[in-house]
Amino acid sequence: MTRLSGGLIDRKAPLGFTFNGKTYQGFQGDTLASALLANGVQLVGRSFKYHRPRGIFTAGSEEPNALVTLRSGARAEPNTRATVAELFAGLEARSQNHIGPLEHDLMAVNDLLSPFFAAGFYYKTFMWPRAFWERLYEPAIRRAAGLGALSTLPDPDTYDKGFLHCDLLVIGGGATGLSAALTAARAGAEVILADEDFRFGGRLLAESDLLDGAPATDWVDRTCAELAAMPNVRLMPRTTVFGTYDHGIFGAVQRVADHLPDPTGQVRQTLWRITAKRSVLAAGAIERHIPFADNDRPGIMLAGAMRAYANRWAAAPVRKSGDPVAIFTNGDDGHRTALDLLAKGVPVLGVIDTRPAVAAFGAYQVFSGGTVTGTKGRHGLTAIEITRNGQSSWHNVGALGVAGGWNPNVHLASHHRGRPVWDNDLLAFVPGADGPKGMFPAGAARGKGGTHAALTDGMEMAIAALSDIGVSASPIALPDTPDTPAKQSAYWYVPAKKRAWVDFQNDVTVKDITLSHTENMRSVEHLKRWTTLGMATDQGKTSNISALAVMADLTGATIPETGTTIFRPPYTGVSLSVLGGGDTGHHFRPRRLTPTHHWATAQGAEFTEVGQWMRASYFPRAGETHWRQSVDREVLTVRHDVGLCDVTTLGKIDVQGADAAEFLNRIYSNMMGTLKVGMVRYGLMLREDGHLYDDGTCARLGVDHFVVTTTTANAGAVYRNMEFAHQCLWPELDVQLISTTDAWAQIAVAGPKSRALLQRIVDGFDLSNEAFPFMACAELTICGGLRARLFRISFSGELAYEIAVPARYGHALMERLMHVGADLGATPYGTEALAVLRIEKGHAAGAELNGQTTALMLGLGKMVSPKKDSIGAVMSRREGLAQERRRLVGLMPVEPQSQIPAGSHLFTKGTTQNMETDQGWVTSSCYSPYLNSYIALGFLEDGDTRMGEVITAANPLEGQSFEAKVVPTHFVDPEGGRLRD
Amino acid sequence: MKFSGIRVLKEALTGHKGWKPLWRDPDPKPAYDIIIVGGGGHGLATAYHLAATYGITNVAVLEKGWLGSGNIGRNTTIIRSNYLLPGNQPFYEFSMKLWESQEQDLNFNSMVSQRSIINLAHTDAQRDAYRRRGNAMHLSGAGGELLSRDQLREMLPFLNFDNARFPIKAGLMQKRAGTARHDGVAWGYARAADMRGVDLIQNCEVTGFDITDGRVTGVQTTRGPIKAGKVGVAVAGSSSRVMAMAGMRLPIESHVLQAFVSEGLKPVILGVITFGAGHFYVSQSDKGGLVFGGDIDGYNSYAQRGNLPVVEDVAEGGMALMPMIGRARLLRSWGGIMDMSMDGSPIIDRTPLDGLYLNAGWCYGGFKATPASGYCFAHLLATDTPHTTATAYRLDRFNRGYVIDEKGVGAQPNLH
Amino acid sequence: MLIPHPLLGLRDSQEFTYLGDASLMNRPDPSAVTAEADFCDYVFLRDNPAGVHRELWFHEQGDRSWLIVTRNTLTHEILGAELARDLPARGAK
Amino acid sequence: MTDLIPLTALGAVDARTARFGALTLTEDDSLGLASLTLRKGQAAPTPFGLTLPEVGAMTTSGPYGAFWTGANQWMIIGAGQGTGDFAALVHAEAPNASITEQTDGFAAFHITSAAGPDLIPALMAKLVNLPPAAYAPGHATRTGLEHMTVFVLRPSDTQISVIGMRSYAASLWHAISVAAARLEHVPV
Repeated sequence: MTRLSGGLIDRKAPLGFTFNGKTYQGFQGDTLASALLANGVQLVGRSFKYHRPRGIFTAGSEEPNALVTLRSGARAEPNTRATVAELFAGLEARSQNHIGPLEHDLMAVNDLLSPFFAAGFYYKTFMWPRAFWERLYEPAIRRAAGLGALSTLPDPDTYDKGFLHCDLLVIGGGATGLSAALTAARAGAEVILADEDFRFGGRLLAESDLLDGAPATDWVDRTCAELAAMPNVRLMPRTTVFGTYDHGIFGAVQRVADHLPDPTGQVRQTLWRITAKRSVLAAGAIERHIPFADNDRPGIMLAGAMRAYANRWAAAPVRKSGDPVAIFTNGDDGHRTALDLLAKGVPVLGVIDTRPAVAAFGAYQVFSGGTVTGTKGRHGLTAIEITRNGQSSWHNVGALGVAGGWNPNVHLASHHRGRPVWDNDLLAFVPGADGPKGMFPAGAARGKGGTHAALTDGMEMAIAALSDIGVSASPIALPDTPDTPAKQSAYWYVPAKKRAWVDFQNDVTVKDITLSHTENMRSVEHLKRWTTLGMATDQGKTSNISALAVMADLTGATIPETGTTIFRPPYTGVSLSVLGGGDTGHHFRPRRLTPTHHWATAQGAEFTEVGQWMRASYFPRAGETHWRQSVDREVLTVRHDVGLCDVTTLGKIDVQGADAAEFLNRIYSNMMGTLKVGMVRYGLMLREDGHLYDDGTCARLGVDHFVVTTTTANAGAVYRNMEFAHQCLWPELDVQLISTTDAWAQIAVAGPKSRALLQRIVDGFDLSNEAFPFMACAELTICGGLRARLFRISFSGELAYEIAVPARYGHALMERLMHVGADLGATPYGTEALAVLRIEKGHAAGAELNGQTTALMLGLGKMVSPKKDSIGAVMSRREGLAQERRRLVGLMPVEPQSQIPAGSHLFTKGTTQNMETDQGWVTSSCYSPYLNSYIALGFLEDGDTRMGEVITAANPLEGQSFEAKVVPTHFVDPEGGRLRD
Repeated sequence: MKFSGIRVLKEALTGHKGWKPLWRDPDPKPAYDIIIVGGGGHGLATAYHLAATYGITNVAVLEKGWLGSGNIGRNTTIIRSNYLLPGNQPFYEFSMKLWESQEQDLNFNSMVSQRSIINLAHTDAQRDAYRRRGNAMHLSGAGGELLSRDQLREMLPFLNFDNARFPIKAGLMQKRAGTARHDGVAWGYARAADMRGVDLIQNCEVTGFDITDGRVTGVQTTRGPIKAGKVGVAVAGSSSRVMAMAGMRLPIESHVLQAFVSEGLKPVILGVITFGAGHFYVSQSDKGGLVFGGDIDGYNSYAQRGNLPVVEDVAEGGMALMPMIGRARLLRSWGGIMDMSMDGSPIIDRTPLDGLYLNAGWCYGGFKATPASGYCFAHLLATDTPHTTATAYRLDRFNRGYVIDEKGVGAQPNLH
Repeated sequence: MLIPHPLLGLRDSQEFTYLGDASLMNRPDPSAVTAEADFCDYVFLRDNPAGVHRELWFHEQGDRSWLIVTRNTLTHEILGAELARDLPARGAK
Repeated sequence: MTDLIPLTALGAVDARTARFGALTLTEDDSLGLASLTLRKGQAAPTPFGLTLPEVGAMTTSGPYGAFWTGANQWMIIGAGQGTGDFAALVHAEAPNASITEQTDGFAAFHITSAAGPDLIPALMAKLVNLPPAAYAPGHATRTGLEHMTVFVLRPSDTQISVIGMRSYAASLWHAISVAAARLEHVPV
């Protein structure tokens, strides 16, 4: 054990956990990383490319090395940073990306071959022979790549999402964030304070600074308690704000149950969409390292992380208690680590400071003007080489802290692609002025990193942010703390013959950057893409700036001249489960149910998805073993007796107003204004580009009252387009539009006996052909006073009606019709029979109205009235549309029992089949039990003049070809006598 | 310098001292036979084909930023030739054939990987539409297979077959489809063009066209004026902006399409899979990241970034289709600016101005078109006649009524 | 994004359906001699500016107003919004 | 009266109720609904004595109420009018306006909190992207909820009503009840 004294862990709450199957013990308050370190475990993983042994490098979410797979089975979560995984009892973690045990990874052979794997090598080879890429090279590369593995099982946990609104979102709960939140909360603003950690305090928890002479946690706890008690504050620990989106909208993930041994029965994570009037970015800073030879061994970590492990988690970063620790720094900050380690009783070899003539801040040795030029230790650091004034010496150490300076954490400030700007005093990029509107970077996130500076800046930025929205906030009393300015030098990397890692996870070294420079991949973006620098799971948080510095050195330019890189959402990895949260199964999208849905379910109907609607597709009866039996029966019932079909899904739009008729004249391509009250007319709607858009019926219930029906698919869009025409094109017209699709249950009553059936339910209404002819409509009552609408329209070509009643009566009406029509053979039919009936009658549906067709193609060219303006009329006359030669035709297979599948292409018999000779395609196809033959509809070149010709319908996709006779589209009752009887 | 395994071996053993720049950084000459505006995939491919196929080497590519900084470097790397309409399918099949020989042609491994694409159908109508499309693919020689639900279940057992709001009914597969390494494609063309004498000029923004008597004679740039016999514009995403300098309005809107990549994972998904009942498509890169995307954000944008609703919509689609990806994490998202045309299909044509040629309107399908787009644009620039596979991509097709509208949604770019 | 609805204040853009350039309100005169060409320009051509853009948004999940929103396509900053129906009538007869 | 027996939007004879801790979710099938849109240039009528409310607001008077749904457009509601011809009643009150029957176009769900008003925003935060001020008592607005369009009405600080399209009733109930169940642990 290398556990130290003190720390913010609960020693009364020991927690057992396993890593690679071995059991260890940590405490409540540990992360997996701190618990591993406290158990002397340094080696936790392997690098991506060279499979180099790797340890824990940071103490936060920027961790590039210590990635593990957490949990097991369906809950296995690959690539989890050990540094942010909160320890819980029974936590199970495994290392990744190795073959064989972690200590003896067979893939480590890659490290020996690394000279061949230099930046960009794969673009230069693996090209011969051609077929070997997919067969040999790529599979091998794919197997070797990747980090952790998915379980391939569905995620068993539940996820939630929600929306929050506030005046001020404070991102980060360290000194800056707490100060900002408290300032704003006391001013009465609605405040959300979010922090990715499970405990507020940020670096205050990791440093040994005193606030008002007491441990910083006193002030943190006091502040959190005050905030928690305020109704205008929402404290969100374990919440990562991952993205800055437009207009003050942020994405955040709250880890609700990730820290629990068993999340069953709970929401695991919640996705919050936070809309904030203003935000304070108090995300702190991320320490950078200094590349040097062999700088990637386990035991080498950021010096600031070392302090955090020692102070907050009471863990020494060594494998064996008592092993000395060294610090390599280019500024004062590294010395703080030495002091804190000494205070915790950890032996310190000394501080190697790149600056000349630097004095120690305490009782440790300083190697002034020194650099680290080599390291030893296969699975963990054992020794370092220190070079000063050309003299090198090896020293045994158990760990090395590296302090290269701090980069303001500008991630969220650059999501709008605003570029950070270089601050030559800080030697770092700080958020630029063109950051997200309404965001106020504060504290270390904009280079004000001292504790006192951070507290003050948090307060001041909160006041400024609130002032922006007219809320006046007052300064608050801040705790007293000394702010000693930390000096730092511009020392970026130690030149070396051996490899010096810049991006640890992706194994990008100084040499790779040099090679990139040689090959003229010098722009930052080329560098990144050529070497994969910054493309790892940490998005280059610990490597980008160092890489820029190396490239700047090579080109002789300054760092800001060399460029900068911006970050993209998300700040840290976000699980796809929480992003796609909530229902992924049957409730993935809402369903619309028809008024007879429950009735149809009770009848044993099979259902099909039609957009968001569920519609009965057919109603199998006892003894029917194939869907075709049911559908054929339903079709024949309509042709011979009477069938009932729920057609509620068709869109219904109420159009009222003095100018309703004129309005509809402009919406429909055909004349609608002349429609008589009490009558219905079929209508076509075009897009403004002249193509067919939608069709349906329009019923005139009164002089200034129409009901427009649309296809199921286009109901919403037609309504929207009508509003567009009304509000944007012709606002002078007196028109009122309301969708009433759901208000009415509409049932088609179709077949020769439909009149007889309806006669039994209407309240004394005269249904005779004279009183209520084809295309008539009326408002009436049925079944003893129930208000209803009746339309004599037919999709099947038979005598038919559609009757509409208030939706709540749809179920009962269906039952009643079935009951009173039993002796007439009344039978429900579904969408399959509906489709057969309309194909038999040659009516167009979705497959014919697919947005690529025209009225002319349907043989309805005359329905585009030249006598009036209407949407699409002008453009329907363009050359390409007017000269269109394809026409909708019927197709009878020469062999009646073979089905020509929809999607087959049409050819003149005997021609070579290719794109040039293609003459059309089959749109719809079905078996017609009425004709005892398969039939089809299709668009055919010059189809209207080719009646009787036998053509070829080809389906090479499935190896089929058919001969078919071209026939008129009306397979049944071409004269239309039946529907007018 | 010729790239080869042997060369890599030799360099590895001698400390990588012999590598040369992938391309030169020349200063612009005062005049060129042909100037290509735009150093993205299409511009570089055009330059390559002008030099390699049509023997025209006095060519400059002018790039505002760094080579490959446009959509070639910010797409989801899918290549396929599974289109429906006769105006499109032969062109994309031509492109596929060029992909198949690209690495040998360019001496650069752009990692063209024919690991297949499967478009899933969730209704009978969708299956019928895929059958029509699959037959068009067969008729153009592209091949394809219609897979049944059972076949799909065997191949892709991790899809949601049992609990789906929109059940999987069928799938249209093109085995020859797959992915290519997007940056590698740009670099391969750039290097091959440079080797043949083409000047690739970075950090050189075109600020105006020199127009005399209805003829374009050169361009003004941030690195000075450059004369040209012909100017070809291939700046998808910025086409309207650039062509406005020549006084032209285009049938194009610029929209943002977001793309996403997960953290690296061991291989689980072989080819490309598209969800037919939501906005989601996915493949897995050779590095292990799940590369996925969905619909465009839907509003005009030049901001190269999108918003959260689309991120959620895409993730929801992914989770509904393949719930096993839930524990993977989104690593990075980004946005590209799409030239969304009025019929969803591209433009490769002369313009009303003599000497000015346009390659634009690629919507979100430009990557897969890169080789053929370069070939056909070079053909047009070199011969003043459209290549046989690109005859439909005329600018006047809109006014004349010959749109190529695969989706059938009309002149509303954000629906294509 | 948040759309500043003239009546309802800031509303999330997800409540809206986007159409495009506000010039779509300027439907040409169908009886003009140049009607076909005018309509082709109207339907197909766009300024597509990189910068300030006046565009049509429909408050589909709201009060069903068509709005003209003025928005910068480079920054997504919104400069204002007005109700389409409040603008002078511009449709053809 | 007809002898046909109506079903509620959720498909049963009786309206559904469910309790989730302090939250009660109730289906209301007795609400009469009719939209009222002014004709061009028409002054706002006062049906049932109701002063038609301003943008984003609702009002009630006895069994009747109204809420703003759009420019010059309101939904008129009548408690206990679920099976009558409510549009006809409204038409009689406002003969010059365009009236459309909507009673069966929607499903209405009331959510009441027995633990004070705080539970209402806690629930709504999981359902709709609106700041609490947009559904403060007396407010009515339309918004999106899990890909559905709904009206959100706040008659009192401990009650909120969600009115969605009738065909979506089951999905809407599912969405609300899942969210409510996650607040079940909140003590009464």
